[in-house]
Amino acid sequence: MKPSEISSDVSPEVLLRGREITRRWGGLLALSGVSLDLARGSVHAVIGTNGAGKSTLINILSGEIPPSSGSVELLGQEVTGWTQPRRARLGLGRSYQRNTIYPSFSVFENCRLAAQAATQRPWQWWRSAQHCDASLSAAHDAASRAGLNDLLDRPAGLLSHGQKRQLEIAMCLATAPQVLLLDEPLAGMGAEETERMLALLAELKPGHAILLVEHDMDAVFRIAERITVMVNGAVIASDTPAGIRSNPQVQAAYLGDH
Amino acid sequence: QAPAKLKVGLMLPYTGTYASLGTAIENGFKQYVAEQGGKLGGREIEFVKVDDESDPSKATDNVNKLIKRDNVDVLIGSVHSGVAMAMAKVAKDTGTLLIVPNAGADAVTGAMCAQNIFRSSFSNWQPGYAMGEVVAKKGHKKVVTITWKYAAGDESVRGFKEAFEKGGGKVVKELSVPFPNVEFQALLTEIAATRPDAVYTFFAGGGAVKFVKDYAGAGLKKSIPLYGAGFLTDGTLEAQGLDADGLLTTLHYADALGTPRDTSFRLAYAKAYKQQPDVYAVQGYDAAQMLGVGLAAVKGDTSKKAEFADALHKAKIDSPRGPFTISRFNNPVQDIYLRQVTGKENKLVGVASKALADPGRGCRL
Amino acid sequence: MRSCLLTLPCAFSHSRKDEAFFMDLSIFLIQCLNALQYGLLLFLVASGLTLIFGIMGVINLAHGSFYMIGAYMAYALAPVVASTFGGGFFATLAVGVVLAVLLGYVLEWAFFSFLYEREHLQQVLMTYGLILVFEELRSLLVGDEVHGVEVPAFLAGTLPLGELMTYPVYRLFVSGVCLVLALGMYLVFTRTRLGMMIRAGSTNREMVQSLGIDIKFLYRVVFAAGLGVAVLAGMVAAPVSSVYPGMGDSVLIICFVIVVIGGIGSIRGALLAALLIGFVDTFGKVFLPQAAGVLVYVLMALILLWKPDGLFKAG
Amino acid sequence: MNPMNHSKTLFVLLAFAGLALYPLMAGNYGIDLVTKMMVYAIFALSLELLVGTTGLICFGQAAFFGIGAYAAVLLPAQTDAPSLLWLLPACVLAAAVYALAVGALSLRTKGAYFIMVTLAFAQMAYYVVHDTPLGGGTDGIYLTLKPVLGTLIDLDKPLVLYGFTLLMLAGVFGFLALLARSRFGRALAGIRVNEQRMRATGFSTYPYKLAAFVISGGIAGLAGFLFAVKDGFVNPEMMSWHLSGAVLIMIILGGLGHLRGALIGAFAFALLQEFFKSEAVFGDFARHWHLGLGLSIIASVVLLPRGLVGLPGQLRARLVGRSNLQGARHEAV
Amino acid sequence: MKPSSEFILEASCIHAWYGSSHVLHGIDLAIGRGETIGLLGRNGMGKSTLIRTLLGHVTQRDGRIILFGQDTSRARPHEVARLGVAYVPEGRGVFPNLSVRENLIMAARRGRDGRNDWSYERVLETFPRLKERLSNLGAQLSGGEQQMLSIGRALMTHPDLIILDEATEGLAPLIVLDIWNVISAIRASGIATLIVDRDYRKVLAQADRALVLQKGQVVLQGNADAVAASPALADYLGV
Ligand SMILES: Nc1ncnc2c1ncn2[C@@H]1O[C@H](COP(=O)(O)OP(=O)(O)OP(=O)(O)O)[C@@H](O)[C@H]1O
Ligand SMILES: Nc1ncnc2c1ncn2[C@@H]1O[C@H](COP(=O)(O)OP(=O)(O)OP(=O)(O)O)[C@@H](O)[C@H]1O
Ligand SMILES: [Mg+2]
Ligand SMILES: [Mg+2]
Repeated sequence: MKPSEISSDVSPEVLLRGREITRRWGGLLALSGVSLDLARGSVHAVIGTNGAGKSTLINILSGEIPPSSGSVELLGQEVTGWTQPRRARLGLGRSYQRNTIYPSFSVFENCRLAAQAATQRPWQWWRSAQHCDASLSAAHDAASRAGLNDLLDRPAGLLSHGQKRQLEIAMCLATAPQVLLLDEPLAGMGAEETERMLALLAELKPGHAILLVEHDMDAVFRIAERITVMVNGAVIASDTPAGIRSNPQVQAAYLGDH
Repeated sequence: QAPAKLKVGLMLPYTGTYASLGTAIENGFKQYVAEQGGKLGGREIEFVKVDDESDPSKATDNVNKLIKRDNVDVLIGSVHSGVAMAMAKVAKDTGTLLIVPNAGADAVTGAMCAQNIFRSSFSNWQPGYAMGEVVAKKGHKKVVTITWKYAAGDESVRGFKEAFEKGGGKVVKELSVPFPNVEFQALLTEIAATRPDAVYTFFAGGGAVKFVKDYAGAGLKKSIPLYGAGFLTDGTLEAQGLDADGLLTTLHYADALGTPRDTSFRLAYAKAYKQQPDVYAVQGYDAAQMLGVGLAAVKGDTSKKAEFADALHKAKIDSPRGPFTISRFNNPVQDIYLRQVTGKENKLVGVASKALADPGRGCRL
Repeated sequence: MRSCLLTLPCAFSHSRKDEAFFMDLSIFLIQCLNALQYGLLLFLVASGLTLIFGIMGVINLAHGSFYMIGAYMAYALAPVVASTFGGGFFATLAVGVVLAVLLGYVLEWAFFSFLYEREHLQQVLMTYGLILVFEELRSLLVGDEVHGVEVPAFLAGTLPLGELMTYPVYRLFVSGVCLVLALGMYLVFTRTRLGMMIRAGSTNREMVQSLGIDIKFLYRVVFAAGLGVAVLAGMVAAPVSSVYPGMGDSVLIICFVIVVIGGIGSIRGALLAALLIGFVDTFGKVFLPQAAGVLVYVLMALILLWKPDGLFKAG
Repeated sequence: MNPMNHSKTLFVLLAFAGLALYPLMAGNYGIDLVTKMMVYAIFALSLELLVGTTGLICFGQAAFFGIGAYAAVLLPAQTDAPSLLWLLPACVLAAAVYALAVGALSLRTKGAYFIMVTLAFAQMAYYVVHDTPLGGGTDGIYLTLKPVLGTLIDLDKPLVLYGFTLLMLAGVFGFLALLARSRFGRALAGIRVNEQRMRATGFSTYPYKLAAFVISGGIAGLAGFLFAVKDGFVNPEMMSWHLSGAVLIMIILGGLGHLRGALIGAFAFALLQEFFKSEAVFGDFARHWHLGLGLSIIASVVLLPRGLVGLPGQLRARLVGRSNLQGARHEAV
Repeated sequence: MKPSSEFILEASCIHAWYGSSHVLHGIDLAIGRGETIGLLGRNGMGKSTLIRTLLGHVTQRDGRIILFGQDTSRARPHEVARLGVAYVPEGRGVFPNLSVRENLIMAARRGRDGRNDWSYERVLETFPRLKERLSNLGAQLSGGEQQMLSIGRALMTHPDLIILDEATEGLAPLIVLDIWNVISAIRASGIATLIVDRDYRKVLAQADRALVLQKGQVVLQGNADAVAASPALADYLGV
């Protein structure tokens, strides 16, 4: 199959599927019965008011926290009971809304360590990690895609906020996931980096399934195939960008005059 | 020419809980040496000191420091039983002469005994056993014992039980507190609930102070007499205050024995060190005496172990506590006194057990 | 006693055992009182650590030394205060606490103020050094003997308890002090803005400063207060515990156990943990004497495996 | 490789060369002392793997040390000198097995809670030997016959023991150095810095931490074994929290995050004690050696923010000018 | 240029270092009373560093800072804040172990002129989402909720100058709109603002004046309209 055929397929391959996901925090219903499908070759944006439960959704899909009820299916397998690392190894990558990097490591080591997840071999205690070419090249690749080529030796903790955001994405890419869950990847990035990131997403789109949580509506409308809108833990609409833009309910609850 | 100096290694606690005991032992030892003009067995004495911190896990190193680095001829130490056990082991292996000036672990002159290991103090068994006889004679039938859960306490209680049950009594309950916990209230209540005729106890230092105070505070002192091994009230009376008044304890020493020997010792000690001597000072003093007796017999040659031991077995040590001999297991055969606390002093009441010798269980000599 | 406690109803069916039962019941109640009182005492001893470690986040191994300093102050200050101010138990307490606060202020300035930005374990090293120094200074200044501290005359009485026993009034006084202290600390840290600032400072010093709060000064004051409380605990507990070398060392671990079981930073938690330990220790000594030493640790392991953040999460 | 790394390697090589040559010029006591320091260095290295590398602050390391030591005494029959061949692995294994159990449970907790749970398990081990007759109770027990290997290696001889301990130290150091560079070691470092991210990228961190815990326990057991063989005496105090604390102090003093730190820390701590206890220098004041030790530890915290290993870097920075501490604190890999 | 007395903040020749790296190279900046200044530049150009230097958080600094007529060149951060400066840092700086309510009231104070218009109630009205979460800990909030909290907390100190570093990060468009309205309102009430925001168009539309930073130096500055119209702007921002 050629890439072009994938994207034009009428029923695209679903890589990640969440069914009726519900999550409570004490009395608060952070997610109530949210379902969504992520298909290969598409960007699926999830937008919604602050505290709508978007990050919670990503946390549940990636296995960071368990759902109160509902199920998750990844690459055709039922993974609801799986741990986060196991899901990650199967091909799920995520970025965090709040920087989650290794501050005392160099930028390159941040990426390399992420890439190492694919080839762990912990029992090879006598071989230097630097001799694993697969993870080295994956790390280089991810860093340059995220625009960090000039900063490879800089300790990550000393980066500026925006640079950390770039690193956050680079680390997600370094694991070479098939499914990407990106929590506000553009937040904190400047105009230039935003453009670069959008180009990167477009480049990744074929062959990957991408869930994009973002408040930058220009970006979302430019890149997403499908948009789901959440308010207070519930999906109020799920449609094409055009459909969402004209949905009065969404405008009232979230978009304003956008 | 004069013979080379005799190096005496003092391995005693100078820091931590037992620091004051270590100092008293050293003072006593030095006093005797000074009385002899700085010489024992014709050899001038030189001291090397090591702080053993009362830590058995460092004990072997500390002994080795004295033996291998400082090449001492004689080892003196220590207070803590575990430390003394480690010292005994090294002494046994290397054949270095060891005199234990306090630690009461039965094994030092029992299972661990050796020709070159002596003790100038007591075995834990001794005061306990003596008190067992006393309590039995007083007609008490039901006794509860209470101590810290560690070897010294167990051994003391075992000695007490042996004599007391031989005398027709019964130890109805053996209570213990984890070492070094000092919260006794629960067990005092337990004692009150059991209503024994008497209580036998083994505590020392801060634990002894607290136990005596709590026992009085709980009102038990009025109704259930308390007996103890002597350390209960030794070096602790000032802190215990009135609560200790009237307590009966057994030990190989008492504060005002009134013998000329003791009086002159006490005077000299008080003059030299500006404080009153206690049983620890006596034990240090006697350790020096024992060394002196042995050295005199071998003319200062510490390698003649058999002669050294022989001389001690035959000798009568003229101690401030009263004369004592050395058993063939190298432990003092001594009178154990019954003392009563009056006015912050352990006053002599009588002899609880005359010339009491430790059975030296497990010793193959 | 054991069998009847475990099968309480049995006592009711056999009326001739009633007397024994009431005797047992009264002993049981006395043990509960002992446990309660011991728990409160433990809280008192740990209270300074609750401030310095629990709330400020400084790993303070020297807490035991502060407590020891307090106890020795109770012993050494009393005659001095008596001769200069005409004495009095409370005057001694006041003088001691003032001295302690001054000491704490200076200590923080000299030894801790630069540690907050460093690796946390450096605090371990620093406070370990302080333990050694304090213990040795104690030995140089006051000597190595064991001392007792008199209970003030107006608290010296005892109350009858059961048939044989009496209960020292002073112990009740100690419990009272503890309750007042616990309540005071709780209110300050949860209800006042000062408390909020202090808690905020343990997570983000830069932001606290950006809000116009002099965090350095604030932390110096809290540290001083923590030391003041530790010393107060030492002084109040001294007549009960007596005063001896190495006494700080013996309370250090149990204090950490209390703060951690309770949930770091929670005063309610620390109080509950102290009471729990009081009960486990008291009844452990009675019912499981062979294992009494280890019970506290078993309790801690169980609690933390059950609730990995302690009984009360901070907040 | 940059010159920094060369100087580090050089330092380690020189240190080991020095230790190998040391017996030529030392007397009996010196050999004993350095043997002890090397045992502590092994012990410190075991904790460094947990604290410095993995970020797991274990406050119960003495338990593994003690179990290794007690195993060395309790396992062999008292009639024949036991063979090193089985006794050593058995002691290491005993400690590692306990570490497995402790780790499996305590790794459920984090931070200060982890510290206290490891303490709790160590105290349990402590009370088992303290309150039961199993190991001779509080008085401890003796190792009467020292282990041998053939006729050549008889650990009863101080010089042989010295050589053997040095070999073990070098072996442990080499093993840990390789481990730190390996993917396993890098993963441990990642866990220390940000466990959440490790999990998100696909590392199951629990088995990694558990493995580190077991390895560390085993190495501590090795140190305990050597200690028991050296002293011929074990006592419950070997498992007390004081020792767990002391070894933690050693590695912090040396400088966390570097194997050299553990080595330097163990030696420095012991040497400082020796120095302040020495009557030759301090006369009668030597009995207050805690004061000197305490003051020098405080001074080291004030002056050496990164421990003793950081000293050369600090001096260099001082020479170069503007101090670069802020940057230097981050290990650029 | 206006006479200096009208400036509440005058900084000249500001340099800053992190360790040995020299991040700011002689920056001049002045803020007038009630003025809104935009600070633009790509990632890592020194915007936040400039702000942190002005606030006294960067200790290795050089240059002269006059704030409300006082020399704060070497002042400590809390002294600067006490003069009437509030700060909404990038990454929010919410106290994770304090509840929402505590976060808000812990540092609240009246303005230097006794103003008390940003009451607790008004903040909660502005950010109704916070009202529902009052007893939650800071750590339990969503990213946007934390951002609201941070802004609300800053307002409750009643500053004369408020510095917003990426204050709209992670906020929903409607809320962003609200924030910009709040900023307008603040400006109207005579409070000066220094804004860093990734939406440079919005910044330029709101601000009176703007500065563009490049590698620690000011490369473009002037009235917002002029900056917006400058052909070089696109270059400096990389768009
Ligand atoms: N640990 C927690 N305990 C209690 N409540 C929580 C916890 N974590 C999140 N919440 C609440 O759950 C709700 C959903 O949070 P979530 O982070 O998913 O929002 P979001 O959609 O990502 O919002 P934003 O766009 O602001 O990031 C919020 O109201 C938040 O306060
Ligand atoms: N603590 C630090 N130590 C060393 N260098 C630092 C530190 N913080 C930031 N830097 C470096 O200083 C430069 C300026 O950083 P700053 O945070 O001021 O950038 P910024 O303009 O705010 O960028 P952003 O838009 O990404 O937030 C960057 O190159 C960054 O890598
Ligand atoms: Mg979110
Ligand atoms: Mg910035």
